[in-house]
Amino acid sequence: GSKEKSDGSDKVLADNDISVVSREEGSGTRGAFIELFGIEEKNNAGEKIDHTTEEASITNSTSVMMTSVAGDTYAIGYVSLGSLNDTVKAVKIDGVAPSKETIKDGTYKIARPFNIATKGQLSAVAQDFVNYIMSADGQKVIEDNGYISVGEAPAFSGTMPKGKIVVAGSSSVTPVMEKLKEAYLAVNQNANIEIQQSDSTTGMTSAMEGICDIGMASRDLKDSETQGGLKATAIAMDGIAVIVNKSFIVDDLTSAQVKDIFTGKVTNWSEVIK
Amino acid sequence: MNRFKEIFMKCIFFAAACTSVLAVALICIFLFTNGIPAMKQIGIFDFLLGQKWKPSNDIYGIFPMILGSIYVTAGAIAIGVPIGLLTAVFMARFCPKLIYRPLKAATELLAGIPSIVYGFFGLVVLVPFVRENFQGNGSSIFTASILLGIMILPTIIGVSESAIRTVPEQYYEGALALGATHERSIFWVVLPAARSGVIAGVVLGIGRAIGETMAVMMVAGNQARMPAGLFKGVRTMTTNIVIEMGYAAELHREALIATAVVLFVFILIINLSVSLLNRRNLNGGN
Amino acid sequence: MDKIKVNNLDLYYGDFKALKNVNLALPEREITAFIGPSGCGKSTLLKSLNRMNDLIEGCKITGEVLLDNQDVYGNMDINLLRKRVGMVFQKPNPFPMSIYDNIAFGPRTHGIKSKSKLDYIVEKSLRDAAIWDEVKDRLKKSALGMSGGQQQRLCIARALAVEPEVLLMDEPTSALDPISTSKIEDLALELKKEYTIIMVTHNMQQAARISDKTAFFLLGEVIEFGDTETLFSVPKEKKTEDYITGRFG
Amino acid sequence: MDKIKVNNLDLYYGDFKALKNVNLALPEREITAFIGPSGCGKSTLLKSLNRMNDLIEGCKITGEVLLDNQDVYGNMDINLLRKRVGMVFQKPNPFPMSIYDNIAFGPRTHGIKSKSKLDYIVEKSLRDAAIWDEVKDRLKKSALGMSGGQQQRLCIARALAVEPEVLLMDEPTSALDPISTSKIEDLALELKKEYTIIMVTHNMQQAARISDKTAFFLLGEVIEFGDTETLFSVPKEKKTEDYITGRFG
Amino acid sequence: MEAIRQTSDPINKVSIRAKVKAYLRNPVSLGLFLLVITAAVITFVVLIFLMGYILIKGIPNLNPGLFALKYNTENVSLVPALINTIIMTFFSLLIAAPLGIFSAIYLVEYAKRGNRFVNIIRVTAETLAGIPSIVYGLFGMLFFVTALHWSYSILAGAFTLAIMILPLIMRTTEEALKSVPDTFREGSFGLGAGKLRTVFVIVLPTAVPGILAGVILGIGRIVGETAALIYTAGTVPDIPESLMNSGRTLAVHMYALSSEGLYMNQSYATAVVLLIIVVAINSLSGFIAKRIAAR
Ligand SMILES: Nc1ncnc2c1ncn2[C@@H]1O[C@H](COP(=O)(O)OP(=O)(O)OP(=O)(O)O)[C@@H](O)[C@H]1O
Ligand SMILES: Nc1ncnc2c1ncn2[C@@H]1O[C@H](COP(=O)(O)OP(=O)(O)OP(=O)(O)O)[C@@H](O)[C@H]1O
Ligand SMILES: [Mg+2]
Ligand SMILES: [Mg+2]
Ligand SMILES: O=P([O-])([O-])[O-]
Repeated sequence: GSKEKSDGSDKVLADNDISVVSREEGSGTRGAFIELFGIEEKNNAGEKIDHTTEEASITNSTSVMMTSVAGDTYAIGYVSLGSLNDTVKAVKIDGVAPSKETIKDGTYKIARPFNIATKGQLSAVAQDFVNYIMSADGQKVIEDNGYISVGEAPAFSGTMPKGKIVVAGSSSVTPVMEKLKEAYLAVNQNANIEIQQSDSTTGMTSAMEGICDIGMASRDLKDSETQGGLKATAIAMDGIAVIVNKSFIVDDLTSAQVKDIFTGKVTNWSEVIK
Repeated sequence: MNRFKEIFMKCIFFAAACTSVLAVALICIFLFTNGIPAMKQIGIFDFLLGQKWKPSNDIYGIFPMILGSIYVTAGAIAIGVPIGLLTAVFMARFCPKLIYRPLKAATELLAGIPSIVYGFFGLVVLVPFVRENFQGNGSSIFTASILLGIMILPTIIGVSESAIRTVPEQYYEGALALGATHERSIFWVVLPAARSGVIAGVVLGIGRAIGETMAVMMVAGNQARMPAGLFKGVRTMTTNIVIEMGYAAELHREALIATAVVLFVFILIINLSVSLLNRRNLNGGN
Repeated sequence: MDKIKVNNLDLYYGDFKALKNVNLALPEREITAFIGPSGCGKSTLLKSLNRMNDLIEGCKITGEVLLDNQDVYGNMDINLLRKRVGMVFQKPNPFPMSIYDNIAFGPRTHGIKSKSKLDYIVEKSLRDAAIWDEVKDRLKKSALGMSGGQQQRLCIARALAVEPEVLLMDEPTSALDPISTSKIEDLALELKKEYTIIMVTHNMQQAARISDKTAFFLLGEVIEFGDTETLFSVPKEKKTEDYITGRFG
Repeated sequence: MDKIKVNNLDLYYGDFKALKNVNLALPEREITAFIGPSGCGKSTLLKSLNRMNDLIEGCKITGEVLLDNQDVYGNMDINLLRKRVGMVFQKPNPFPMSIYDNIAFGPRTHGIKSKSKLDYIVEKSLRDAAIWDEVKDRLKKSALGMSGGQQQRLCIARALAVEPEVLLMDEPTSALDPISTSKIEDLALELKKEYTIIMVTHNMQQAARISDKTAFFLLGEVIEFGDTETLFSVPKEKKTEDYITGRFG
Repeated sequence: MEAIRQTSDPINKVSIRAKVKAYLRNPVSLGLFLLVITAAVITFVVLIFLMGYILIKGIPNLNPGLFALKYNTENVSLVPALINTIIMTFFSLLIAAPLGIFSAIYLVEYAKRGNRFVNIIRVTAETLAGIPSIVYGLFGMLFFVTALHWSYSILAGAFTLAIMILPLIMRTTEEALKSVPDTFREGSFGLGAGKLRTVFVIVLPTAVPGILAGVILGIGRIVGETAALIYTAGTVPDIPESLMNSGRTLAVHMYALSSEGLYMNQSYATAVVLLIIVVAINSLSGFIAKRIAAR
């Protein structure tokens, strides 16, 4: 159900081409988005086909996504819930607004995991840090920053080991990892944590090559990466919000409408807002 | 002793010259060892001429991106080269002394602004401008060309200006004494005399245009389909690499590096033709 | 009639006064020679006549220069002035282009486009400057590959190609052998039938040989100006006499 | 004794043969003049004597040049050769630095560091080149701001500052006034007591005045070489006679 | 008479009216003049726009927290990044400038003109200049970080950037050297100076302005670079203890702040500081170059 208004100005406003903005192929955000909205479908041969419209503008950065939508009245896109701010407007999907609560209780379905990947035996301090992340304390930090914790866990009881940990990878995971780092350093001053923000693939490669202790990925691991000896752990869930321009009339879309928009089945807002 | 120093330093200079060759060689090896196998696996023709790029389905055709690079680069050249050259001429031979220092500092500053700043500038200023005054949603070949054209200005201005400045004053005086105007003396005598340096500046500028990504990425739309018009989005080879490298793995990643190989060859061809053209011109003049 | 008149001309390079109250009347269709020791301001005065000094930072001129009684520093189009008052520099300065293009540059500047006309002008100018035979087979080659003397003659040819009314020559034969020199001198004598020529020279014999009037400069001042014959035979000033008899300094 | 011997020298610029089988023996402590029309190869031969032609792409030399019976193109250190055989160019070419540094460049190159020694050399060289008085107050100013003649004398001073054994001068006085010229000529006569001087000139009077030997060039060939007096009074060759009497060409 | 001359104005001043008249007589020149002016105006309007954009977005967001000594997610201080930028610029130039200048010296002064080798180097250098920086980044990561075991470090970043700007410095220096008149070289050789002395004392000082143009462009690329550094120098927002430690430059800092859209305002503020730094580094190098040339 889209918002209906009687006066004609909205009709005029609606009679414009939709500027669809999407993420790049391979992006964790896009992967989750197309899967959960059914934009990705299996064909007869059983291969998954991504039906995102070719006309969609592509960006590989959350901030560009938000700036694009914030600057274009007729744009629509999607971002990680943790990054959402008031420059854009998150629409309700099937009447449910995205939030930690709605995701947790399962009414808002669009979410994906944040992973960390490790290879072999971790150093004492790295293991301690991972333990902290997975503990109630760590998960609280995650919740405090707009992400969704992964289940209940006992409180942290650290051994305060000494040493340096290098964490590298996904830029989506980095902000929350920085918060985790600061919280952990508050309980264990002996540790020294270095966070390298790049991208999921570099994080996984670095972990495999031994350049870092912990890799961060906002997507699932590829076969070659698990074969490379990496073990993935989901540390948080991240909701995905569908966003439109703040001044635009739409507040609410059905998942079918989102699918139609992103597959290019409808290209004009007037077809959405009847 | 002196002789030894001479020979020693000559070796140092030679070694330095070889370093750049070495750097090129290393980068080539890196590119080719990673890229060529992927090209083979995909099939050279499918790769170069394929019109579809769907990594999630293992379809890797970069023809749209090749065209995209050509269009955007051509657009950037069409905008940046004339403006850059003319500005260089202005800086070297027209600029009042009083405003020269600030202007010079400003163009040099232009060179140090990070691409992302250009990118956001493009996104916040240019894209809406194009959307409202032309057509489409603003992210387009046209917008990318303008932004890139701006970004290559410092290179072209900086190198060309110093080339123009080094032309001996006597050429200019000689032309003036024949009754030529300031402009004619500069454009018909001084500028041709500075040709080699000016071409170097333009080539480096073009290099910058081809190699630039961050900013283009923000305003070009990046649709991996055949270019559909001046005011439609487009994806270049460089943006293709940057945009997907972060999540790519396996064949996808290699295909991106293979894109870099194609880019490399692409630039090589441009540079070779410029240098051939340059040589032909020189021979004509001699 | 006087083609060029210089009245009360002072010229400063910054604080340095390079010309001091110069007054000269240069007759039409005659050759005037400027002589004087190095650094006395001959080139400077020459350049003031077609305003080439305008290019020099900090150069200040006061006084008056008249060409055909028109104020050169007044309302006159500066480019037209320089077309009318051509110049050959002390150091040969061919453009870094082909010999042909060097000569054709001037005519092209002044609007001549026809190939045949240009060909004609190029050949005539080169012949007049006594260099045609040496370069006729390599007109399309770069002018920078020529010997010093050849370059100088090329520059003379280039100046002739725009058909000026006045020709300023700054030691045009200093780099030339006697034969080319005498060819240039003959040319000057030939040209003076139609043109006014002003020539800086260090060669007193040359001044005596071809000029009608001579001006003798010293430290920025015109010490003596008059008929060449008189000046060389019965100089009025002691300084002039000392200079031309080589007893100077 | 012969300071420099040139045997069977051929020189090509690419395909163009600029010197043809040149044979000369230039005596020590004498002044040899090279005369000949423009483009005949005088500068070219001069440059071959201290290997300045090495810099020119496509220049090929066959034959032999001996300095004190040592092969110049053999094992000799080229920089030492050029220190021993100094050169003043046809076009003055001061470096873009101060007058002082221009002169001091050579001595510094050859290891003189003491300030007082350099001061002494600079002053002496400038005095010898008859330019000291004009520049003594602006030694720290750029050399590029000088008049043509001043620049040329500066270059002569610069060459003298390294105290060469042989001094090659390519029309050193072509840009000079008679007074500076005669000073340079006097200098040359003075220097020849200790140095060997080879001078290209277009001024036949000059050649007659100061040189002991004269070589006459035509189209890359030495037409006649001998005592200056003999060559100017009773030339052996018809061509020489034609040239020196001005009947040539 | 004397008095009149004393007071008379200089006559060699060209009045605007005379200029306009002259232009009207030469339409081609007028056209060219207008083109040049238009281009210059476009360039500077764009510049003002850009700078205005940065300043307007950035200045309101400047706050003391940004200048705290240590970075944390609350203050997102840019001080460490600023120091890293200076370190990175210094070391990249330290590697690239001598290499680039020496290569150019070899190409112009030593190699025979028209030599194959020279042409190969020139074309490859220009080709390198067109390689996207992410490829340099990946290469640097593979070579310096992984193969040489330097890990993410300032050193790996500096070397990667050095390779990246090498072509720029090399080509501009080459052109600058080529434009030094041969008469200077001849004069020097004629005095018995060796090649080395000629190059260092006569040729290089004359070429300084041209070389400086290249170096300044190089500085611009170093300061503005992100992609190549993310994969080599890493993104640690602290002051490194040694060259073997990771550290982010201001541009990387901006990228990191902006990429998830969490700290856009601080990112713009950082851009303002970056502008100032670029001006400072450029003036400093101009100053140094002047000193070298004057020597
Ligand atoms: N651009 C300039 N700036 C400052 N001083 C100058 C400039 N040009 C010439 N001078 C000085 O003005 C004086 C006159 O110079 P000018 O070139 O007219 O001499 P000249 O008589 O032509 O000498 P020469 O015969 O050596 O060419 C000289 O002392 C010279 O140093
Ligand atoms: N670098 C060069 N490349 C090709 N040809 C050259 C070169 N230098 C000189 N020549 C040619 O060689 C011939 C001799 O030149 P050179 O400079 O020795 O003449 P010159 O006798 O010194 O004449 P001038 O008295 O005019 O200086 C000329 O025909 C000239 O064109
Ligand atoms: Mg003069
Ligand atoms: Mg000569
Ligand atoms: O797709 P990302 O959100 O991990 O950048």
